Order: sequence, then structure tokens, then C-alpha cells
Amino acid sequence: MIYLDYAATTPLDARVFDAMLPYLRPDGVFANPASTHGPGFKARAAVERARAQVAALIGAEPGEIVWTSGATESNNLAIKGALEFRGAGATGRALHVVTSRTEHKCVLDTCRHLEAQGCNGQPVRVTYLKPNADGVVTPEDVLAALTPETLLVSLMWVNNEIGVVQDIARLAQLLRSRGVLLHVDAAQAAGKLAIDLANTPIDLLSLSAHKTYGPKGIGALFVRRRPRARLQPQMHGGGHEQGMRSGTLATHQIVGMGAAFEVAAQRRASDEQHLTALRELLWSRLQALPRILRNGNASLMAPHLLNVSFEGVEGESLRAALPELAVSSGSACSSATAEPSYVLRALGRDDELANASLRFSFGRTTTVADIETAAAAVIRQVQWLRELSPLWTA
Amino acid sequence: MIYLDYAATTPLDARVFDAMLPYLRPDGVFANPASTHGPGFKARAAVERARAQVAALIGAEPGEIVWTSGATESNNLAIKGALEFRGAGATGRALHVVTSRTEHKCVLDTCRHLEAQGCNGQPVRVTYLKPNADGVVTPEDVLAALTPETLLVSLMWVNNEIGVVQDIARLAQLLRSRGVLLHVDAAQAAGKLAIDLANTPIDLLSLSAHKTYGPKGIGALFVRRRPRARLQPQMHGGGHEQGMRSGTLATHQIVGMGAAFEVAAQRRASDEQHLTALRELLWSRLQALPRILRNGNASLMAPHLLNVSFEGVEGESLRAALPELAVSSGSACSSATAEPSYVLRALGRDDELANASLRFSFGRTTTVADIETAAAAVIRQVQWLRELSPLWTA
Amino acid sequence: MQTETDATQANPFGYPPPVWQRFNAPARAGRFAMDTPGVVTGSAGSPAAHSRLQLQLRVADGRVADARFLAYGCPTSIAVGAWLAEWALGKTPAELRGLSLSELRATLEIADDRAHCAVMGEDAVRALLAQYEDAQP
Amino acid sequence: MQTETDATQANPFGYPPPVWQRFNAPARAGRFAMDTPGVVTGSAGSPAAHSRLQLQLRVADGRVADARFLAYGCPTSIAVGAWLAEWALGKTPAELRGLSLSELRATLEIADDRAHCAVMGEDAVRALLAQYEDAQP
Ligand SMILES: Cc1ncc(COP(=O)(O)O)c(C=O)c1O
Ligand SMILES: Cc1ncc(COP(=O)(O)O)c(C=O)c1O
Repeated sequence: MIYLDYAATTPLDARVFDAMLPYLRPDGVFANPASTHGPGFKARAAVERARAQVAALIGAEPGEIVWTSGATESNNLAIKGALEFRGAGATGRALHVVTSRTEHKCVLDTCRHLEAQGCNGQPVRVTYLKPNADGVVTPEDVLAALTPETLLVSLMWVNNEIGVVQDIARLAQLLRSRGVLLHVDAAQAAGKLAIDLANTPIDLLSLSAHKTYGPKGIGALFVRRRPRARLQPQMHGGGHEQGMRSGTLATHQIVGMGAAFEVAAQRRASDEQHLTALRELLWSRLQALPRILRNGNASLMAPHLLNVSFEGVEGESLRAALPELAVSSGSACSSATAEPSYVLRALGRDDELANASLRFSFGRTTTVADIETAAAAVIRQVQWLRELSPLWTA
Repeated sequence: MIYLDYAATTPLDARVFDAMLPYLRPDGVFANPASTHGPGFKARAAVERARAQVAALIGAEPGEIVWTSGATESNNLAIKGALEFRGAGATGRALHVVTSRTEHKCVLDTCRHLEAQGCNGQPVRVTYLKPNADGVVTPEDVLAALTPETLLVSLMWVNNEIGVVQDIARLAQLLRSRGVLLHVDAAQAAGKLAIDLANTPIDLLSLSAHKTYGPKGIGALFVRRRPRARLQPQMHGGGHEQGMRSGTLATHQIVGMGAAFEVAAQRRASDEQHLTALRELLWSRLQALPRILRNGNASLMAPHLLNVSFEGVEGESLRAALPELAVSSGSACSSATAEPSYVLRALGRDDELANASLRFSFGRTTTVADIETAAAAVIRQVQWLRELSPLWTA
Repeated sequence: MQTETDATQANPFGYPPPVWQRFNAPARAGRFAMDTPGVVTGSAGSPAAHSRLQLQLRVADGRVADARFLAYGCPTSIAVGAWLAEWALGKTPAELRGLSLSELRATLEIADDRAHCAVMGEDAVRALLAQYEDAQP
Repeated sequence: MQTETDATQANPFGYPPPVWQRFNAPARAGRFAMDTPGVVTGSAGSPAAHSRLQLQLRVADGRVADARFLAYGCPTSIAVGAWLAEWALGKTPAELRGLSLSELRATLEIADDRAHCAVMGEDAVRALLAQYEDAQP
């Protein structure tokens, strides 16, 4: 089995695993970090160390990191929390949010929920920007969509299906001067791109550990302190995390995320080289096949992703013909439903071609041999399916 | 250090730890359970095995278990989700919820949020029942509070501070015949009481792994299928968990919860004996001190908890005088704030006495020697602080 | 030799074994050379379902002497093509007319949500028979 | 001998070391026997703050010859009592009057949120001095 689905999730880095064990073992540091006794304080200290590690990777302060259960929760908290807080005073006109059609489902579904239910009894209007054929939403596209009622822009840094990188740094500058809050889903960006929030005026930024060799089920939301991005909590309770997110802190998970982000900080540059090389090797090997399309702008790509559409083959058979290749067709999060990827549809691919697409994503432990084997299998099976097709004409 | 704070959190059971490792190791089963490829299916199978294990402990069907990040989230989802769904049609009169003053903060805070913000633009009214001096809220108290607008009753099975067990079985029967939804916070009850949802018509029930020798950061909500308890999701996204809770499933965490609940099913009877014996031993030893009060009805107690108020000593000094004892004063979840426990206040203790209370909670690995040592330390230090007090008159 | 676990891994998507086996090694895939005598062709399939099946039978002496198929579609469609090509061998046109949809579905263990693949197979056989009859003197 | 980690564990709540040390081993805790000659008592404290401090000094030859304290309250209150009892030894009433709140706070490293504990100490000394003066012929 060759695993090329690192954008869906990654294995733990060995150092992350080692860092977690002392907080997981039956005889480890297991106390509740909220407990006010010795063992509790020890757990708390580990939580705070991890907070600093996460903050360090993205140029933030530890106090700007709020733990969540993952980027899904971070995105929900950022969007609903900001809208509820900011919209509290407004009356009459609909609160307005700008996002794109190629966001992760958890952003889109949150926006649709707000449109359907409103927010604190006020209507919500959402603009879903259509990216160009390359998958790009320009800062100018965003600016053109702003209205006086726009409270929030939510745009992902790196798209999880096609890997396109948006120009968030420029967008952030432009929005700051206009007083519009910017939320960025950075689940696929952390550890892959250089992120420096000290110099990029993003207000809210979502992170997930398991995309970066950390454990599943833990994430964080960066909430800027100066100027302060204010949120209504979405998880009510004992007032953990500065009142922004209640619930017992999962020490081992948090420690794992901290360790993963520390490793990511150390390895980012070399990871980028490694991943980019693998990506381009695979793309060049696949040139043996005529009529394939690379999805997304090749010059604006995160290093770990390659998304390719194969003309003339049917998507389900393509996947079935590659059982030894763990790849994704569309996002793992949406592939339970057999619908063609809405991201590829937004780029202008028709249903059939969207379905006949594979997302290859690479990781630290992917080797050149993996790529060669995978490329050979894909080429062989696409050729075979095309030969089998009564419709194919070479 | 003697750890007597198992109600705040427990260490992992050794079998739980062992069960989790294959899903956590860098070379383990790490794929995303939502991925539609071999490794993903393998992770998915582990998730479904765990679902069955959790369901088995409480007499539910696997399809009635929805994974969450803990009981805080489960409680939020149950209360907000049920109200949003059930209240969707209603107009005009306020939606009504009945709960008690001694619920966990995450229930109370959720209710207060609903009162302040309403639900889908409709007002929400909450009745907070005051328990009697024993901490008991009777089914009759609940029935007396119902109005035609009551959509939901939320009552905890076992109180996390004093251990009082409410008569949920009888309440459930009474509410079923009246068509009012019942949500039960069972975070402290699972594995301690016998729970059989096949024969107890509870609609929604919250669970947490880390109170039962499972990992922190994972929980579940039981959502009854027949008759179906319907919820609006609170975490929007890819539609995981039958659309009720989106977000990547944390396989190792889920497997841990499953293993913990399976162990709990095997050990429940012997755990109960062990814990009850320790609890009564401690209480009898503490009789060496005059003027102490046991909080909550001693005949309606979960086995793992003993909450005692000590007259004539100041709370902070009492805790400081026992640095080698990891106990809680009030709930760990609320003890970040130094306010006197609202649960003890609701039972009629004044601020001073509420503050001068200790919650001892016991676990599988607590020994008789632990109890003897702890009792001796408490007796010695209470006596010392009383002697030091200019106000104490024996 | 495969252990049960190997077999499961080899068929991770859980296709019915008869489908999976034919998808992986479809006998008689292809088309007859252009000038092969006695070849009748039938096609079926819908653009909506993104599938197309082409069945070719070489009839000699009133019986199917050889068969080929091509398919574009899901693994079940491909397996249906492969099964039909096998099944048709040696049959007379009258016997082909007796194709039982339920036998086809039962043999390949095709569930309801894939019934359309079986129907496409039946349609291809019908189209082929129509062509055959047209061609009769 | 304690390592630094042991010391931290021993003081898990992070009290200032001078407070922690006196809380754990307060010298001169207690009260003088009822009929001890020369004893003056001063008390202070508020029910609101749930604290009470009682200071007793035995004055002989115009100087404090011995001291006792009792306290009900947080560890800082107890440490204040212990410190005052030590500090008063050998002093004349005039010197007691010179008690410096800032010295007391600095010595025990009392932060702003515990300033009221130091003030209670000062109040107790004042009450004691008032009683002493009343008792002077
Ligand atoms: C861009 C993006 N956002 C959000 C998420 C959701 O993150 P999580 O799995 O931590 O809930 C993912 C991955 O699933 C993602 O790729
Ligand atoms: C009764 C009760 N409900 C809810 C919770 C919250 O659970 P969790 O820590 O899993 O969020 C706790 C413990 O903190 C509890 O004791």
C-alpha cells in the first residue's frame, strides 16, 4: 500500500508520539489541567508549553491560541463566534460575509447555516466568490464584494483539494485598512507555508494538528489580541480558554500538537523542498498519458498536493483500479458522498471529469520509489481503462 | 502525592492505553476514517467497533452514539441542538427548558446563553430547580415545573461535586408519557451506575471518556432512534456522524473511549464495591473531627465521591495545608475561579462553609492505605487550623 | 494464495466478489478486428449515468462462437460486460433473448443501487439482437 | 535537603516563599495562658474577607518580651500573624507604632491582591497599641 493522502491526514511524527506518551500512560501526568493541585499544575504547564510551540510556528503570542477539537471547530467558532459578537449591535440590514466557493465544507456549511438561520435574529447574507479557472480568488475579487455591511471575510490559505495558495498576505493588508475582519483557514497551510502573524494582519486563523504530523482531534484558533478579535463562544461551560472555548483540556493531545508544530518549524524548509520535488516528479511521470489536466495554478501551489483529472476514464473505476494506492478523489471529508468535487466543479470541470480526478498528497516519509510505483500504476490503469472504453479515441 | 480527584479526571486504564497505541504509533493505523481507501476503511472499522463498545455499556444501539470532543460538547449539542430543532416551528411564546441549579457549568452556561440570545430568534425561558438540602431534585419537582411550552428537561444523573444520584429512571418514564424531551448528563454516571437505555426512555445522554479511564478530549452523545430525538448540528461541516457532528474523527481517541467503556462494563460491579468501601472508610475515619458535614444525601450517592465541609477552617488554608493530597474543592472545572461552589451554595451552605469543603473522589487504583494516609492528613491539618483560629471554640 | 485479510485488502471497496473478480481480470475485453465476419454489435448506456457498454458477438452456424465487450463506467458495469461476453458463448440468438435480469443480478450479486448497470447489460443484448435480426435475410 | 523540583511540588500553589515557609511552620502560634502578666491583645479582621488575626504581646520593662498570634484566614494572613509576632520581639511600643506596611509586604512578598492581609496585620497592631495605651496609668 502506498499512502499518498497526507492532505487527508498524516501519521504522527515519531517525536510527537514520544512527547505525548508521558501524558497518556496510565502512570503519566494525567491530571486535569484545570485542577488546582500539584498534578493539575503540572498538566497545565505542559498545556502552556504547547501553546507557546503552536504560537511560535505562526508568529503569534501564546495568549492568542485557543485550543479546539480541530479545524472544523476552529472554523465554526471563528465564523459564528465573530458574527455573533460583531453583529450584536447591528439592526435591520443583513450581516454580510464574503467567502469562496472552494472553501472547506465546514466553512461553507457554517455559512449556509447562518444564511438559513440568521444570527441573533438578524438575517445573514453570504457572497460565495467563484475562483478563476486556476482556482484563484484575488484580493481584488474580495474587495469588489465588500459592502458596508460586510463584517467578515473567510478565505482559506491553501485549498485542500487542489493545493492552490491564495494571496492572503496582501488581502490581509487591504482588509485591515478597511476594518473588515479576516478569518483564514490554515489547516493545509501550517507547516507548509511560512506564516508570520506578527506581520500579517489576519484576525482569526484556524489550525489542525493532524494535517501536520500531530494527533487527530485537536486544533486551535488564533484569535488576535491587538487589535482584539472578539468572539462569542460556541462551546459554553466552565470558561476555559479565556471564556472562548469550554471543556476539559486534553493534555496529551495538546502536547502532541505543540510538539508537531515545533517539529514543523524546524523542518518547514526541508519539507518544502522534499515535497515539491516529489510533486513535480509525479507530474512529469504522468506526462506519459495524453489528455490529463493539472487542477489549479501550477505556479501557486502548496508543495504537498497534486490534483489531476484524467479524460476518458470513469472516476469510480479509476479508484477501484488502484486499490494499492491510498489517494483521495476530492477531499477525504467529502468523499463519503459520491458526488463530484464541488471544488473542481467551481474550476469549470464537468461532473465526469471532476469525478475522474485524483488528489495525490505527499508527506515526509514519501519516497521517490513511492512516486515511481504510484506513477507506473496510474499510467497502467488509466491506459487499461481507456482501452476498455468504447468511447475512447486516442 | 495521593490522588483523590478521580471525578475531575482518571488515568488511562492499562488496557485502554494498549488499545490506543496501534492507532497512534507513527507506523500505525493512522488514516482518516472518512477516507475511502483501504487504510481509511480500516480506521473506520475501528471507529465502529468502539461505537458498539460504548453503546453496549449503556444499553444503546451503535447507531445512537455520536462522537464529540467530550461531555461539554455533548451537553451543548444536546441542549442547543434539541431546542433549535424542536423550536423551529414554534412562534410567540418562549421556549421553555427545565434544569437544576446544581448542573455542571456547561449545562448552566448553555442555558444562560439561550436565555440571553434566544434560539432562532425566539425567546427562551429556563427554570433552574433548587434541589433540597440533600441535593435531590425529585421527579415531582420537575413535573411541577413543566408548562405547555416545555420542550426539554436537562438533569444530570450523578452530580460531579457531591455525588448525589437523581432518580432519572422514574423521571424518564414520567416525561415520556408527557412528550417532553429528556437530556441526561451522565459524565459521572457511566461506569458507576448500571445504565440501560433500552429500558429507560431517555432521549439524549452525554458521556465523557476521561471520567471512566479513557482519554481526555473525546466523548459521545446518545441520540435515541426510536422515537427519534432530532437535533440541529452545532458543528457544521462535511456531515460526519449522520450530519449531527462534523469534523475528522480522532481514531485513537475513539478507540480509547470504546476500550474504556468495555472495561467499565466488565468492572462495574467490582468497581462499585471497591469505591463504596473506600468512601465509607474515609467518612468513618473523618469522624475523629467534630463539626464536619457530609454534603448530599448519603443514601443516594454514587460510589466514587465524598464531599465534606469542615466548620471553623478557612478554605484556602485548608487546601494549602494539604499539598500532598490531590483533591478538589468544588468542581475542578470551576475551581480556576476562587468562588465558592454554587452547588454547595444551592444546598444551603454559606460561602464560608462552601469554601471549606473538600471533594474526595476515588478510583480503581486507590488503596485503603491511600485513604488512611489522606484521612490522617486531613484530621491533623483541620485540627491544626482550628487551633490556630482565634474564632474556634471546640 | 490469499488469506482472508489479503482478499479484503485487495477489495477494499467491498465490491461483490463476482464483480471484483471480473473487474480485475475481465475475459474477452476488446473489439473484433474490423473485417471479422459474422460480428454483431450492440451498445447501450446513458450519458447521465456516465456509462456505456458495447457487446460484440461473432455468430457462426447460428451460435455465438466468440464474444468481446468494451465498457466505460463503474466496476459493476465492466463486470456486467465481462459476464455477458462469457454467458453468450455457445448460445443461439433465441437463447440470448432469454437473458434473465434477475439471474444476471444474482450471479454478480448486484445490489439495488447498481441495478441500472444490469439493465444496461440487458439493453446492450437487446440492441445486439435487433441488429442481428435486421441483418437476417 | 530539597531539590528545586521538590520545593516547587511542596509549594504547588506558588505562594511567595516567605509566606509558604511561615504558613507551614509558624513560630509563636497560640495564645498566652489566661493569667500571664503584661499581656496586651489586639485583633483585627473582617467577616467579609473571612479572616481574623489576633496578636498578643507580653510587655515587660517597656519592651516586648514574648509574642503569640492566632489567625483564621488564608495562608498569607497566617504568615502575616507569624511575621508580626517575630518582628515585635524586643521592640518598644513606640517602635511598634513605626510598623511599615510596605516593609511587611516586601518581606513577605505580598502581591496587590493580598494587600488586605497585610492591612489586617497593621490593624491588629494598632488595636493592640490602643489597648496598651488605655491600660497605661
Ligand atoms: C482546509 C481544511 N479546513 C478544515 C479541515 C477540517 O479540519 P479537522 O479535520 O481538524 O476538523 C480540513 C481537513 O479536514 C481542511 O483540509
Ligand atoms: C457532570 C459533568 N458534566 C460534564 C462534564 C464535562 O465533561 P468534559 O470534561 O468531557 O468536557 C464534567 C466534567 O468535567 C462533569 O463532571
